[in-house]
Amino acid sequence: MTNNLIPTLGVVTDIRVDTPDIKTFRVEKIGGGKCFEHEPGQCAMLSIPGVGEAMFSITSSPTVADHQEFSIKKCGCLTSWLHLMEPGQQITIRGPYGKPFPVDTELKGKDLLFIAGGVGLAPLHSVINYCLAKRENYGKIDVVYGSRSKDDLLTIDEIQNEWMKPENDLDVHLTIDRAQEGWDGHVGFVPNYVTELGFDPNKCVLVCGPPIMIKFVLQALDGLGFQKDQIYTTLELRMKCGIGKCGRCNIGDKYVCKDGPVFRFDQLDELPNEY
Amino acid sequence: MKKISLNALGALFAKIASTMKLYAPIEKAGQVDFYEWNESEKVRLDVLKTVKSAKDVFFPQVEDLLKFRVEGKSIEMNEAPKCEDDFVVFGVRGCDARSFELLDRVFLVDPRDEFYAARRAHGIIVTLACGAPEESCFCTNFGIDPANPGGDASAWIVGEELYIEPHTERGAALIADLEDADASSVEAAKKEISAIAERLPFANLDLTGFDGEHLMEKFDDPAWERLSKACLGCGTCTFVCPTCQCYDIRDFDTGHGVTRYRCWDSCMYSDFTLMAAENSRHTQLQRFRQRFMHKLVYFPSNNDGLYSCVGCGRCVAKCPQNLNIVKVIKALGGKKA
Amino acid sequence: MPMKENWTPTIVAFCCNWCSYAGADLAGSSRLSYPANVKIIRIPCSCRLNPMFVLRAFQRGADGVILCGCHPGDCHYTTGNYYARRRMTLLFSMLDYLGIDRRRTRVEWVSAAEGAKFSATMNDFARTIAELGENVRLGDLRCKQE
Amino acid sequence: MIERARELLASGEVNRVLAWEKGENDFDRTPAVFTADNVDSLVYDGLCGPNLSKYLVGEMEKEGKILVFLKPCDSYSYNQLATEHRIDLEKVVPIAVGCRGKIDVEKLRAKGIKGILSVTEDGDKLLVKTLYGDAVVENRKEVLLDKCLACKGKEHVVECEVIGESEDTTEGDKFGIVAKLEAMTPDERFAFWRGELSKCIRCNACRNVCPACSCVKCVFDNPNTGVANKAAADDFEENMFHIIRAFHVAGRCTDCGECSRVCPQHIPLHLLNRKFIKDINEIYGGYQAGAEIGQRHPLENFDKGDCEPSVVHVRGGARK
Repeated sequence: MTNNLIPTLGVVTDIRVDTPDIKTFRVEKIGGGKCFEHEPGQCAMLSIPGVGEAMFSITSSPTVADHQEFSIKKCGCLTSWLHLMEPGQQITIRGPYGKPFPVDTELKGKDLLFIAGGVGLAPLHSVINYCLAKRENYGKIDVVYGSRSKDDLLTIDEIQNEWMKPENDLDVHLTIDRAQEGWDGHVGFVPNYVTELGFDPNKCVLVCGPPIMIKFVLQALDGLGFQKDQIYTTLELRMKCGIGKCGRCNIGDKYVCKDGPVFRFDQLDELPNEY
Repeated sequence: MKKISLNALGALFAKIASTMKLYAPIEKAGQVDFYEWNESEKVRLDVLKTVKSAKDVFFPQVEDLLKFRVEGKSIEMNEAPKCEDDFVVFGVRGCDARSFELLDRVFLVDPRDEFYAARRAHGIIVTLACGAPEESCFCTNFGIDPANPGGDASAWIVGEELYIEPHTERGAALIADLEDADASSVEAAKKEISAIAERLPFANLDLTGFDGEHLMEKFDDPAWERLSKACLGCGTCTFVCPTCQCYDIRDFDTGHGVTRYRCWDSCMYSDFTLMAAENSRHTQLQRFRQRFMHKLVYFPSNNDGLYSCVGCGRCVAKCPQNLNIVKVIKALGGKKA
Repeated sequence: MPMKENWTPTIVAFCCNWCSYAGADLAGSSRLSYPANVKIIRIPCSCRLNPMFVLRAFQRGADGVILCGCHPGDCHYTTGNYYARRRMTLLFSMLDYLGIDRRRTRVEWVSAAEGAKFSATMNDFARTIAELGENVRLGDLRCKQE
Repeated sequence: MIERARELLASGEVNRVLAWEKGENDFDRTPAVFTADNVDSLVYDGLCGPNLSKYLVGEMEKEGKILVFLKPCDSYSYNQLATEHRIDLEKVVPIAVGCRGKIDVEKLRAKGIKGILSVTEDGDKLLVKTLYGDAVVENRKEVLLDKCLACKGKEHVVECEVIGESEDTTEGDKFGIVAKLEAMTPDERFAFWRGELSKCIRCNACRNVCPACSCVKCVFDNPNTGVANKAAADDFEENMFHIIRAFHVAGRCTDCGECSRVCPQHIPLHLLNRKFIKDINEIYGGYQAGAEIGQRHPLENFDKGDCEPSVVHVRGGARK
């Protein structure tokens, strides 16, 4: 019988520097292979003994056979430690936690629109790659991705070299907040860009980013005629146990770790605004 | 039904303690709590409520989860041992006995908590009827009968005798050697308890409207502002509560390894939901509301209408500024339904 | 708790950067000996010594804690050690009040020129602590198990 | 009092009133902020133990003036908070109210009175109604809060309007118990404090109620201090929390006794604070925190002729 609070050991086999404050960590079981199977949008608890444990969304697609990746922004105590790590470091990992995006049910066969801001691409990254791997299951796919500057765009190499391949039939719309030398793409905030691009309101939308961006993206989508039951997001709150028992990550009677982190906006509307 | 003279209880305790651990309400430095029994301890079955509830026995305030040893880049991990031996908790009141069932609904549902599950499987509960309920008691609102407290065996104090009725085999085995008794005096005692229970000041609270259906209505009630005004944000109510189960997991660096332990946490604390970047409940009003919403709305919404309160009244008696769940129920309950 | 075999006391000496740390340095360069189990922690001024530091030294296995600073009147920051003096007086008194042996805590003023005093003080303090035995009243069991 | 509060609210001099209201039990008294709408539910009697001054810190962010009622001992906390600039005197209208000592319901319970429904004062007598019949306490002094037995006197130290008469309820020497502890052997003292402190459940009520503990973020809540924790995992952490709590308020503690009043485990926390006060008085000369606004307290002050810390080795207290 497995004990849910006891993690397994993992080893960080590769660390990629994505932006000045985001690194992507590749985690494998000791001896190689994935620590566990997961679905797109799920999370895992990573920890360094003596520092702490925290929940991170899994960035890599379930279709990647031999490892999992986590894109992590340096913002607190544990993440600062993670950023100091070198490859070969062992960490502890437990999961997967939470409900995934409904990629094989509600989203199947639909046109998809992904909207991400900053490190908010991390959880969607997993979904996008999953959709690309099972491309035939989905209609048109668009990605709107923005960040503060061109240096803060996550996995830009992958976006340009893999996602944008013509055979993927995937449109990526990049934007940065302020004009910058060496950037000839779009400049402006994500919500405004979404309005400018003017999407067809029969798509399903998956959105993740800072709360303020989400708020305005919702307004923009509303303006385009989208309904709340077409829009999904993934939330983050303080978590300790990951199994709906420690009592901190609830929004109303739902626990983000167990009933989330993926919520549809019509579900969120029925819950208190405490996130 | 068996009986034993109160004077002879020490011998019964000694006999139980010779084969397994025994927890009972014991007085230390003037206060009574559940501690492990030994011959030098002073058992206080006459005290109605221990300061902390009996949940400590199954869900201790601090418990180790695992130990790490870090060397260079590698980590060695050892899981803390789980409870493997039977033990007895003696003198649990009806409210606390019910609280274990509520905790089960949190810790034993999938994915279950193995540390708690192990203790639950090994614990034998001997309950004790409440001879003299206090003004703060309101357990009857939640369908708890202080005269029939349940558990593996129940006990009643009548005069100088303790009567015990086993409900399970494990309960019966504990008291097999005691002399048989006639139940009639216990029946009289039960009637007396029930009569007092009906006269309790908080005996008839109106709980209509506290359910998942009215979640947003209760959440948005303007009364929270006034109710939470005096809240100090201390954790007294949560730590004396038999059903509060929130916990924290922390690491302690001992200098030669790392111990990961779990300890009680309180939703009243400002850092309860604090993350690196933000805090989802940043005012005391939100935290105060969370505690009562959880007990009266969120929990029943997820657990077939069962409230996460057993009416033990500890928070009523212990809150430094006399805020409590009864006040909340009265302020928000009943109306509109 | 039974005394461990081969137990030697662990002593934490908080030394101010300007006088006492230099005093310790002088003791070393003058080849005056002081016990090897004295762990010196350099602090910018004796008044940097947060009472928490003293407690945490005990938590993590110190058997005695000593603070060394500039002589009163000679503080690099003019008055730091006067404040430290009041604080430590009250803290030590409180520890005593809680039943923790008052001989486990000490303050000595050691100037940069007093290498000999530093060495003598440490030797004397180490001897006192050795006589008192292991600190069991203000330690953290988790740090002791091994 | 209600009259005066209503007058000040009506004149617009204040827009809210900080006082006490009745709680769910007849004898419960809860601090509350009133406006003109509900000021009639304001209560002041022998059960109003809570010290209101700390609530002023939170009220300072709001617009307009607030009226606060201060008992004589609360006025010390008020001054101390004003000294520390935690309350803005421009935004507060204090009114002093008389106090004859406040009743401790826990002490009634300790007398074996169970199922208390109400407590009524009748001169020096207390009439107690319970589920199990009525009881009478002949002299209310038997059941006063511990803090009232070390009363700081009937004078208010804030210059303001006074309503009602006060009484000094001191019983004996307030440092008596401290002195008794000091006279014990270290082993006895250690056993005493271990017994008391091991009851601590780390609910932080003592800290949160304390008018001197007004840090925005406590060291014990700040993960970066390395000592933050939610529960005392062993004896050391219990000791550390209580030593540091008392030390952080040393010199600023007015001995208002709230820490002991709120402790759910009845740990005599004020004996730690009072030890510091006694030491300060004996070593650095008599000092009462909060006696006036703008005082410099003994730990932010010094004298070149101060004694050395080794004084601890020679003064007071039984040797082993």
